[in-house]
Amino acid sequence: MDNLFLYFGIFLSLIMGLSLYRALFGPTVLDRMVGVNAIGSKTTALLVVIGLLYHRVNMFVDIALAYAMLNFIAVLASSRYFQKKKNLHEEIGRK
Amino acid sequence: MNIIVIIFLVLGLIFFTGGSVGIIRFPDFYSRLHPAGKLDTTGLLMTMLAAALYTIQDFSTESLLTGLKIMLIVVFVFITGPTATHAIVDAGIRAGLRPWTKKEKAD
Amino acid sequence: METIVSIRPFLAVLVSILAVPLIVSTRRTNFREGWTFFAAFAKFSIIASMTPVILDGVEIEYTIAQVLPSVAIKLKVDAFGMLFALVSSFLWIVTSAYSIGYMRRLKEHSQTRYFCYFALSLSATIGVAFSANLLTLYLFYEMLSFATYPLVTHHQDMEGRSSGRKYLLFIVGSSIGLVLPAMLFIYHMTGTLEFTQQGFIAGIVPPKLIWILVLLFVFGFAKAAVMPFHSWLPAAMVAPTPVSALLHAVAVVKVGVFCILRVLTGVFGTQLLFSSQMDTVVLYLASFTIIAASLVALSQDSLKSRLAYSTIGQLSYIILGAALLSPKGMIGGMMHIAMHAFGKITLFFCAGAIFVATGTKNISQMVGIGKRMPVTLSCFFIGSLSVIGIPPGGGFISKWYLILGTLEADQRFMLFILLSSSLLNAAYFLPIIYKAFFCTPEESLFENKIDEAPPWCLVPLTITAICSIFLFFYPEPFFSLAKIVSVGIFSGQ
Amino acid sequence: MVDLLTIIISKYNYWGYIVLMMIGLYAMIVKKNLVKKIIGMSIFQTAIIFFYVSIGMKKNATIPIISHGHDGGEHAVHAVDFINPLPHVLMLTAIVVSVATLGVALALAIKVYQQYNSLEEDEIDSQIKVK
Amino acid sequence: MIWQLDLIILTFVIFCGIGAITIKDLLGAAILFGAYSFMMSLLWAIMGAVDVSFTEASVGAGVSTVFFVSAVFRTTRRTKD
Amino acid sequence: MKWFGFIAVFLCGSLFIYGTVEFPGWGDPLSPTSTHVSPYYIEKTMEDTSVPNIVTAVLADYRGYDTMFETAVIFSAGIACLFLLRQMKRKKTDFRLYRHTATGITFRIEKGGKLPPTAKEFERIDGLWTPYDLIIKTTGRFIIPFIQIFALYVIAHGHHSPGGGFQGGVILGASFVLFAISHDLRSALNRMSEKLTAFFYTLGVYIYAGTGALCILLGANFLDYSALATILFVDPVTARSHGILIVEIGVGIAVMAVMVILYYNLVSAGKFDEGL
Amino acid sequence: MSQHFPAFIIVIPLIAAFFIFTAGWLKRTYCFYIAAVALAISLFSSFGLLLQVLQNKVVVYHFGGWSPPWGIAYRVDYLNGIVLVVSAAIAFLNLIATKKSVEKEFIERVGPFYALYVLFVTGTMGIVVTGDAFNLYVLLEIASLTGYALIGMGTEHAALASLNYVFMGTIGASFYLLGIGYLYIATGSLNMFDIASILPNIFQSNVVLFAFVICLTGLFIKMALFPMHTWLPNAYTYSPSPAISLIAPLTTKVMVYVMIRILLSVFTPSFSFKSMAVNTSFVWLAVIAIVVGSILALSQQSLKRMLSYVMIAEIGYMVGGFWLANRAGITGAILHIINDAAMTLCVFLVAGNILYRVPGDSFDNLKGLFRKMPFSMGAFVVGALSIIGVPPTCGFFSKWYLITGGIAAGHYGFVAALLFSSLVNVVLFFRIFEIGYFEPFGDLHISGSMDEEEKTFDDAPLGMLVPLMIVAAGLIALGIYTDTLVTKVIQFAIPGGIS
Amino acid sequence: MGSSALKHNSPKSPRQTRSIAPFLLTFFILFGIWLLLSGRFDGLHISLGVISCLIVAFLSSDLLFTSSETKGMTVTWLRFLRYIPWLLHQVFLANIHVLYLTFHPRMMDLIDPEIIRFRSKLKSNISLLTFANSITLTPGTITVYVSVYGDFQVHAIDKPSGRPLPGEMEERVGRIFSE
Repeated sequence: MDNLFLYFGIFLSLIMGLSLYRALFGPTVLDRMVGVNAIGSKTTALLVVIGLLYHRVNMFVDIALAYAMLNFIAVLASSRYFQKKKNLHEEIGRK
Repeated sequence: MNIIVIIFLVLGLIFFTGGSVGIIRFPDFYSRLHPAGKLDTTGLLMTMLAAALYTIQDFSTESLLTGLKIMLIVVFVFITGPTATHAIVDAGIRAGLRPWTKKEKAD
Repeated sequence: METIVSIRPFLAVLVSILAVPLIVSTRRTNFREGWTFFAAFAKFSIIASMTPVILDGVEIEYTIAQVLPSVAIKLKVDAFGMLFALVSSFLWIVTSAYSIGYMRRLKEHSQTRYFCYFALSLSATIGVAFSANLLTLYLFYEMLSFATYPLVTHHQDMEGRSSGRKYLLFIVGSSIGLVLPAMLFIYHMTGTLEFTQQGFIAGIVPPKLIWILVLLFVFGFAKAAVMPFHSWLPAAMVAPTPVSALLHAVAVVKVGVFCILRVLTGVFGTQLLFSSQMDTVVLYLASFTIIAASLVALSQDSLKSRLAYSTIGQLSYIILGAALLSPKGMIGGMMHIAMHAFGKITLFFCAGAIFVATGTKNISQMVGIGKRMPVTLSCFFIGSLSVIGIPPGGGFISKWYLILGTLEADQRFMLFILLSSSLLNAAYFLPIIYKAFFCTPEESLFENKIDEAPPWCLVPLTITAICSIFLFFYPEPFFSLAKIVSVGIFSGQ
Repeated sequence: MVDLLTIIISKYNYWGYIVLMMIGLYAMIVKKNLVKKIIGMSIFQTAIIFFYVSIGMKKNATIPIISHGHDGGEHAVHAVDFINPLPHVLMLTAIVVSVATLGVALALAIKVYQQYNSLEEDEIDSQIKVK
Repeated sequence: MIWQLDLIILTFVIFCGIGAITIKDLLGAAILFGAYSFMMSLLWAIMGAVDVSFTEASVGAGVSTVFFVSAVFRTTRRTKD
Repeated sequence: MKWFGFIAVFLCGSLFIYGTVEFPGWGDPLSPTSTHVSPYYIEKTMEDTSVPNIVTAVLADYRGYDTMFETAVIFSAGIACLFLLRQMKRKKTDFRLYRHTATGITFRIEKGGKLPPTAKEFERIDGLWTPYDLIIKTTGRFIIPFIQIFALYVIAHGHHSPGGGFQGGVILGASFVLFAISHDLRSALNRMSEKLTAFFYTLGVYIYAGTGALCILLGANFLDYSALATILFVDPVTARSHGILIVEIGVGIAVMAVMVILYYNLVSAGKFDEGL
Repeated sequence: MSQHFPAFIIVIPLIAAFFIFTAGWLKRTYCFYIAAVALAISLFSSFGLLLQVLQNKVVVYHFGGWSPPWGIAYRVDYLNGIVLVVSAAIAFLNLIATKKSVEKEFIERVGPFYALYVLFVTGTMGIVVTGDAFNLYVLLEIASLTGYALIGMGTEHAALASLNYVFMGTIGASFYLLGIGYLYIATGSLNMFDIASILPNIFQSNVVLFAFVICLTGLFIKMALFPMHTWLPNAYTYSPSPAISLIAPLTTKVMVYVMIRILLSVFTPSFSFKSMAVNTSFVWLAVIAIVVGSILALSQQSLKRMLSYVMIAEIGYMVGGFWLANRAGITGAILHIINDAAMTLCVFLVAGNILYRVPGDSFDNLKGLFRKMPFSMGAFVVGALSIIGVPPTCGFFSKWYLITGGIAAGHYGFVAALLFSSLVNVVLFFRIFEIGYFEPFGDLHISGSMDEEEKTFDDAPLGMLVPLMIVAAGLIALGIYTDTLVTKVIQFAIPGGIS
Repeated sequence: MGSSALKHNSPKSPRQTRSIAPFLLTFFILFGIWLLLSGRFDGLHISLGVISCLIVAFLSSDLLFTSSETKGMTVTWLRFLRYIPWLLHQVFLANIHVLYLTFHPRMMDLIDPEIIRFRSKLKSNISLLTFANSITLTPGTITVYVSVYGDFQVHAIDKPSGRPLPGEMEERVGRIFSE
């Protein structure tokens, strides 16, 4: 079973690479945000899987929980940026 | 029990893969959000279910609580995930990013 | 040699430092100068009170602070130091009086500062005179350099600024660049810096290094104005005349010479100098300076510059006297410190008095001035006699001993130098006298009436002139001190 | 071949930290943008934290929280069974420090921007020179 | 110790780091730095440093990205390198 | 410059990699790190402090002094940010914007104009104001209490599971940050004002340092929690455990407050008016 | 209570910092008094500690009651005893001396300022007193963070300078941390003396060598030794004057202390001074630092910037002196830490006083200062003489030891550099004296009168002058009591193996 | 119109006038969560939990519930629970749809993104949120913007996904909150 989880983890992390591709090469910032958000959810899953691999999932679940709660603060903050400064590429001059 | 766990894991994996492949393949930012925002959420649900089931296999109060906590993660993700997705979409609209449509492509 | 511990030397150093806050805090000019006088008298009386003890061949010691292992800031009064201290502290009194007249008459600014730094310089001078080791010597030497800087640049104009720069460059540069490493090297090799009668580095420092060390010291004490390092002195003449008088005829330059003598005898020792033949080197350096300076002096039109170059030459007499390494030469050198001091200060005072009275600085403009300022110019005449070495000027005695010394050391060439230099001295002083008294100016530049400098100026210069003559007849205290020194140094031979 | 693999497995983590550290260092040396530099600084600090955590790693050991009641009752604790906790402790502090530094650095960057209206060092330099 | 996972994530982390310093947009860099922080946290979890991982998770996800974004918000996104 | 930097970094890196040659292998259980000091912690923590989480025990007790300074670092970062950015003197702008909350109409009141009554129907906004986003706001409202309780749980359970003061504090702080993001900075400031925050972060460090000082007053060394046994009415080992809890709470409060103040400062560039 | 002195030194200011911050909300004037009381206690405790050290040799304090290597221990011996007293005294004196100018410069921010101030002192003193390598890092960060903030509030380009300082400082501190990590890998311990006891068995190890190099690199950056000095001049020039007269005397000097501590107590002399080639190259580095620092100082046009470059040269003195690896050299280095701290304080306080009265510190603004502020400039002269190295000020004596060390080690390059730097310092400071002395009074000689003196007199307030005078007097006192210092304290601070 | 819904938009929500009911409710919910999280039932931890819950309830009870929303809470919750399985079912179905799209080789031909606008009948914040999140969760559609009046903008990835809106889901959500 451990091996299964391990392979699952490895596969998951490889999949994470795909999201990372979007985060790294995403043409716009928003694409990067999508990629990072996806990485976040996979990270949560991976944390639990690592807990399973250590047989101490009760310890890791707190981290994952914290992650699930906090992950979206960053996304939220970045999206609020666009609500306040309504432009994708250029910079409006500071008043 | 293990079989169920494995099934869930594999399902989770499929959803995750779908999500990741989706955000690579889809043509524009808005459509990418569809797989990213929720195939991932579902994948997480599956994975967590598997983990929770696996955890409560050797039954005790503690493992039960751990399993419940794992499910709590899912609950939170179900609340925050769509919100995050929505926030990103909102940002995209406000940033003035035009959604990709078939019509444009046809033009 | 007996030694007693007493705080008196420290007091002698300290008294003028203590006067500084008093001088600063008093607003009334009379009180301020009163304090200066008070300090000067106190200093002189403290020093004088030690004289009998020294004359008995006893030394006085006082340790101020132990600053390095085996090296302390320590004062020691011996005959040599005593001689120098006596001269300078006595002349301070006189100069104070003269300063009052000079400064007030010319309405100089910042007189408070002037008197402060004067007092500080004197402290440093006495400190140098009484230093018991090289470190203390260095300490007070530097202190003197910095304390005289504001005096030299008193006028705070561009000329003062540039000469101040020159002054510092030569004095501080050489002391940090040359003396300090030499001193550190000696300390490193020997572990001590205490002056002794016979020197303490013989046998410890390899002979090759002796050469370097001696040269480092001789040039490093740039206040002695040995020839390549002399040019600060004429530059420093921009200072008010009392400063030039006391500091650049007595305190500062004599400190330089004193330091060289002190180091040559107290650190190296005569025997070492002799055996390493450094004496010859120093002799030639000194003689070169003597002749060159005298020649330059001939060409100077500014009175103070001429005096300055004269000073440069005369200082090297003293070094020459010491470097002869003969008892008589040594006595001559020592005596010359005193004799030249009295003579030269008179000359400077006179130059100042002329400036005060007429505003003239250049010799060419002094034609016929003797009729207007007879007292001043008479004193000038006495002073020049002393410097040239003609009786009844005190300088004759020292020169006499110097000549005896050359004979004793069998240095004929030096004899020749001395004599020719005296001729040169005469050549640059006597024409001034001649012009002043016996020529009548073409235009009536000066009205034919007596118009001397104010009494505060006149009296001091008269006193020094009288002293100069007096010393010819009664050189006793200085002579006996010099003798003690000479005996102490050469007793080992 | 096996040896090589062993070496790689036993050392690559340290190499990883070096690579990360160098990325951070490179950013701090070469990049002209102040926020980029701050990011580089954070990466640099993270790399060192990573290094410490790697030190603390122990094979076949579990996380440094003693489980109790799980297997019933207290039993002897063997040091071999637990990952070295000390580096973790140190790195908690280091993370805190890096957050604190990050905060201050960003505050300064904002201040700089308010002053020069730019975050590029070369632009700021030319502004300074003009004045 | 799960070295396979560790190796993969480490590679990603390095890519992420390189990305964060090369992207010509500060907001993007800040966001990528967030991703970097996520993965770092994972890496530490893999190495058994749960407390460190927890801290990095809360800091990276909770505050440090937000700090970056707010700083970028108050300054500019423009960068030349 | 780029290439120079790259080459320098590359050389430096190669040197470092050469330095790793003699490292003990990664995860080697026999390396000096694993055999010298740390075994003591692992084996003795339960006896000494009855705290299963060794990291917490070492953090707050064995090396509690470090942690005190860690808190002080955070504290100084908070003050530093405040000191650097906070604009104490408000620049008087020419106009103020108010929004009538019921209708969404924005009023622009020129200088000298009559300000609206500070009733709750009006709120002050500035030029960057954007309409509220219902979803984000409501989600924020719902999730914040849970984040907070989770944060407190993390602080309280640092003994038994990963976590502790710092992590809990950050999460707690993040919950306020979330509030500020999902609502706006003014309402966050109404909820958690600047002074309150300042009070909290001094309080946090007071708790930590005060515990240590209390130990001195009770006759033990600084931060020797076993001395607390006399006032907590427990045995010294439990006293250590409780002492750890107390200082963790202090750390949590301080960290929370500092994170909040840092965010406030950064996001409003010290003006405390409008943020993300 | 006296057994808790090591804790008091650090903890009292720390707690006071929190109090100050709270008190700042109530009434601004409280801040200063709390800070003063805290630092006074700290000073008192450190003095008490020094006395204890003089009696019992070494004072050890276990925090949390855990003995090292498990807990954190403070260990006060001769080396840090004296540095401690000096830092505490400097912090206290500067606090008193800058009260007025803080009130002027940070009207609204007095509370945070004093809190940061006291925290900075806490950090610095902690660095000095700690016996734990990692604890040192944390304290270092406290000191740095507060330092960044204090500097960042300065004038002109302060924020940028401070940001650069943040970058360099972080690299430095991180390198130090990394070095500690390498040591930890090799030994498994963090306590300095525990490490020292383990290290001899593994001296040949590559890891130890790397730890050594990395630690040193970090410390060099932190102390701004020549090639890594770039952060210092800007940071010090633009920083607010009350802060800089605290930071300048303490930061770099304490880092030199850390270097000495790490190399003597952790790596032990037998490792540090193992290879002559290394020592010599470090001394040459110091020589370059001295020469370059001096030359760069010559080309500066403002007071604080010039002083910063002078400080870079001074750092070269200490580093070079230490790496001479003989008794005289190390004595000189330790002595110079103390002396340089004192004289830096003096000159920067004067710079603060000048800035209090004059709009800027560029040389054009210094004209006529001797007339305007004679007391401050008097103190400046003393400080300058000390930096030049004129007896009996303290600077001379440390230079003395350094040069004798250089001669004893046969390193004449170092000796020459020291002398060169002294000469350059003469030029530097006399240039300022000239400006202050000559500039506006070019023609006063003619029209000068006493009245004008009275009118232009405008020295800093008494509250700023008195501490300055104490510092200036202290420079001379330090010089005079050098031997006491050396024979009673410093000579025991150097391990016996070094001759 | 929706003045009750707008109440929370005001940052100065009337904290002093809040009733005890939401406070208690919050407290108990939080305490339940605490127990779940904690898993320790000794005195110390329970008391810590009580204290923590009190703190959080004090801090945030006005966030979680306002007095207007506490009425009939239990029934709502129960109905909400009944809604979840349906939602999950929908989510699962829709997920499979998107998955199919993702892996379809000619994906570009299948998708046809568009933005759908409609007005919902729902009024309260909570129901709007639930509806919006449900829309977002069911793949193929993402809520782009919701105004407080219930104006929805939804981004749909293809025609079949967007067609059922608002439809059944809105009714179900409305039923939960009895609107």
